[in-house]
Amino acid sequence: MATKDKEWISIPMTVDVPYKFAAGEYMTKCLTELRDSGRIFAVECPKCKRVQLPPRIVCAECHVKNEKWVELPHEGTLMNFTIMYLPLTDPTTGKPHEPPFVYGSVRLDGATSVLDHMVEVEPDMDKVWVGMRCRLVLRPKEERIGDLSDIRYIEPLPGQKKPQTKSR
Amino acid sequence: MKRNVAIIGGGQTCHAARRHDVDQAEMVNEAVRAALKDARMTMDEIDLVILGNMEFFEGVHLTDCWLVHGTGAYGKQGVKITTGGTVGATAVCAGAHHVASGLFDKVLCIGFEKQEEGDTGAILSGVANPLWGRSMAGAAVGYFAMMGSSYIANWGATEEHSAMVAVKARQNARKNKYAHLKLDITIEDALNSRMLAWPIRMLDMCPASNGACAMILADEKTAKSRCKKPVWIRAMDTAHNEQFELDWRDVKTKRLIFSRACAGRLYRKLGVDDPAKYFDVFEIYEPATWAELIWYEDLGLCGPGEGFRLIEQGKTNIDGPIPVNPSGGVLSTNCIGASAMLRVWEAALQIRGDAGEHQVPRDVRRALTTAYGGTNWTVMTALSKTLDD
Amino acid sequence: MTERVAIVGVAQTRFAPKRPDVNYGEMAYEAISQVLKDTGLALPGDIDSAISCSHDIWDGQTISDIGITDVIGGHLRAEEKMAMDGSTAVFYGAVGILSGECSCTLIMAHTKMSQTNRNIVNNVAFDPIYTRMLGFDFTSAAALQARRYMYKYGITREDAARVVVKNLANAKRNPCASQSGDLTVADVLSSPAVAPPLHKLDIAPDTDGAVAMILASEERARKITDKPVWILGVGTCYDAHYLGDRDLADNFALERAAGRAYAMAGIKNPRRSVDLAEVGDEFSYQELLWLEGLGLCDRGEAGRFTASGATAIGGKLPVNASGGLLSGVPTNVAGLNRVAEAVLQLRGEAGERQVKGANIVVAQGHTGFCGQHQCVVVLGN
Amino acid sequence: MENKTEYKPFEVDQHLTAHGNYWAGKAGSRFYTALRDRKKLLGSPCKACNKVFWPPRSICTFCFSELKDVVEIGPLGTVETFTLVTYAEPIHPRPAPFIYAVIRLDGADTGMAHFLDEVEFGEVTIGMRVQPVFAKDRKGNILDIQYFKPL
Repeated sequence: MATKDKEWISIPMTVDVPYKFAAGEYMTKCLTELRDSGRIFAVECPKCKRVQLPPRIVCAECHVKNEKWVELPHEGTLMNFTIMYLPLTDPTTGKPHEPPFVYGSVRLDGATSVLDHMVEVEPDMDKVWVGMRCRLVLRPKEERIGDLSDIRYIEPLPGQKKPQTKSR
Repeated sequence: MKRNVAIIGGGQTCHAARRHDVDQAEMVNEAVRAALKDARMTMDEIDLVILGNMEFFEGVHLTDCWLVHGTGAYGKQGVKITTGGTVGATAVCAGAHHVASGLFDKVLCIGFEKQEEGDTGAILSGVANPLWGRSMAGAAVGYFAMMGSSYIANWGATEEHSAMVAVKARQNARKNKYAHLKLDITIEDALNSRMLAWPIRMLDMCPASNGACAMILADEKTAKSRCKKPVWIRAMDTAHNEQFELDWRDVKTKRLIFSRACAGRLYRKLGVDDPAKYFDVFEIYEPATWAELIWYEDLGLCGPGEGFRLIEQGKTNIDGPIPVNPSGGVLSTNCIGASAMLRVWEAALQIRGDAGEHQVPRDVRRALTTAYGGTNWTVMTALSKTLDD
Repeated sequence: MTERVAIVGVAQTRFAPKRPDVNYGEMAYEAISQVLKDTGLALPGDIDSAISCSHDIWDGQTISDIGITDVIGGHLRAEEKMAMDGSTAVFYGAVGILSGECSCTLIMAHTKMSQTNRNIVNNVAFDPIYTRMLGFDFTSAAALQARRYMYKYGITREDAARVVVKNLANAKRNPCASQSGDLTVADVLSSPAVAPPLHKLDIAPDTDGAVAMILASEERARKITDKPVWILGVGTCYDAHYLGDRDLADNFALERAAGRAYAMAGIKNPRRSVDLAEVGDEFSYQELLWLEGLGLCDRGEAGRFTASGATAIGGKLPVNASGGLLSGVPTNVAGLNRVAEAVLQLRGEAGERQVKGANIVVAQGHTGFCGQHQCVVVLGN
Repeated sequence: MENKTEYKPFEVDQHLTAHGNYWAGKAGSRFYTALRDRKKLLGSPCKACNKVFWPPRSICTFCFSELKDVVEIGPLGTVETFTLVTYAEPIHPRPAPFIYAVIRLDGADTGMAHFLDEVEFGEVTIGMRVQPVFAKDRKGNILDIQYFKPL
């Protein structure tokens, strides 16, 4: 280990690599529709019928090509959540999301997959629960760029109360 | 496997948050020399070198080509493997394949990470798909948080149970001279540590460590003639998991998930009915406390929803009936590229009876190790003291 | 080898300067689905392990095999990634089958060079303490190697240019090639200087593409195909890292890797045994240098050997009948494609670029600048 | 596909930016402190190989011996190979065109890759004798040598 009289030299260096990522056939439709029409498209496996979001070329379980598109509604059910106490920085914008905030996992009606996103609700365990009905809130069309962040957040449907029995 | 494969030596660095005194090659070399010394072998005798490391974590491309002086690979055959957090175990698995193939008799496997040199935050955000989730990245702790919250909601465990895991890991680490976080903490300390994402607190997570591990694998003839205490690799299995689906976070999922699929196959290969009885010690890859409880269940050490009872009853303590991570585990030391190899090496030390202060107080004949990485992948390795075990 | 390992199927995507229509997983699936179709094998079930070759930094994703788990059949099964040239996946795939742990392995290498900047990516392969800050990349390093090789052995730019002329003419016969043409030595010499002695046409272009391949044990292979291609020998070797650590004109690592592969294949005199070589001509002079390292001609003789026409299709020892990397094959995919081309030749399926009487083919791939890690695969039918 | 709409391939520009900090270690720290503080160049002698290596290292690449000593090498050296970089990249610390060379310092058996300047590219030859030009403000990295120039 280091001795006191010895100076250890370090060399700071930044690696900055530019990319132009191609979304590919499936994500191109998904992101273009999200941006232009605000519609959410998933794919359904011809074999196991799992409705997969984001859409992808192959059902990993069946190893068959996905060819059927399914439009998903903007409403769904909160399947899981956490209260984040760490600032979450969007690396594509550099803007932080100030903690604490609720971060959750929603299953849009008809989907097999879940979608993780911010939940626009007070970070209070009594105000959020598994099974809560919610909906996606999109950015206005002119602000959308074709990214998951075009969904601004998930918000609870109005008029719900946390069930008294312990949520599952 | 066509030939039996034994671990005939190994070594590791003293893992730490800071290693300003060494460059990457010097750090790797410490582990390599320790392994050679342990195996009473010189570098000249090694036929092939396998390096496991995540290139992006230190911001170095083709690490294996740079570090040839540290690894001793110059002039030798060799390959580099990168499979995320599992890579250390994958390197051992690849090493076993090379020996079993009959083409190589003595193979050096190395795993390392010098996390302080890289930009862990930037690199972890790069794990997310660039078009689906990278803009939200930084939420990796959110994955484990949701795993924990699912565990609490479904099984009725409390934060105290995860705190027990946090304490066990760090107290075990105090007995392991190579471990990074040797903390004399209590359950209260764990429960009072900073909340990161409910229910994950600071002490529920693994640290960022610098360190290396190296192991030498050999065929049966070499092992028996050269090594007093060879440890045999009896079975290996790998299961990856699809890119976008997160079923594994839901403890009640009915779908077959990576960990259960992998354990099921491994047990079938060995004819294991009751893993808690079959194996004498477990070294598992638990990046977060809740993951350890879920491993208990996925490995079949107890029934679904009973994992937290095992820790509550002290069954997985060093001196318990099902010792898990006597080394202190990943919660105490996480040099990513080495972490999964450290599980295998620590299990081998237990079988040899060479684990020192953290030696399990019983005759250890069989051990099981797991790895964890990527979008929920694992590599499992089963070791034994003799070929009859 | 007491047991034999066969290659039972290969598939290549079309190689193109840019594939904006697919992400890397979809591009990989083009090759994977084709090789499954050709062999009649299915995922899951028929394949028991998968190996991919790519690099996080090229893919722009940390742990980038995440993006191919689904398409390569890795869900709940084994998938191992080698961050090296694709030739090493053949080496490791063969080892896995010989170990008895696998009987049928799917191998795939992919890279989209168009999505980033090769010089920035490759700069990160230089050690961060002594060299990286100076701004080196693989082209400037290769230029240092080229000049040293030319100086030491009297090789000329014309000698290297003949490699380009030959390979781009061969590429006209290869429907997968990204570029081809009827060039003259003068065209190559007068192309813009990039890092002298390397000019634009001396350098393999940026290319997108993927190659997939299936390896099987002898027992499985017999059931899958009546045209198995056998892996007769494999060998690898690491060289030193720092540019000044070795005489860049020397072939230490390749000579060792080739010696190991030939010994395993039982080849005593490669010049007599080898019918065709597919080598990693990432830069024109490298085809010459590697030919010498493979023992296919004397040190310093590769220029004259090429000028004599010996390495043309129909020559004494055709080299890169496919057009090689100079016709456009992505980095990392390069070595796997050398093996794939060897397989097509040995099966007699190389179409217009078929070399008559090809029974033993040597394929060479390298990782890192100036060939730091070398891998040699000897194949036969 | 049910929906036959043709979509223009969707592409996104992103960067992966990672700020690293590399520790030079035992051999490297000695090299850089000597370069920064005393403008001296050090190499590692290997007794088993009977050679002196640049860059200095703690392990002999060629025979795996542990190397603990350092010796002064250079500052004069000989060009072993060279090239002219004609293109510009953000990774370059100086504007193109510039010359790279591998220079074997006197007393060393391996070469140092660095810049060559104060000479026309057409005049550079293998075997040319060169000397380092040290930076005035030295920070403990390889750019403490600005470049080499002909004697």
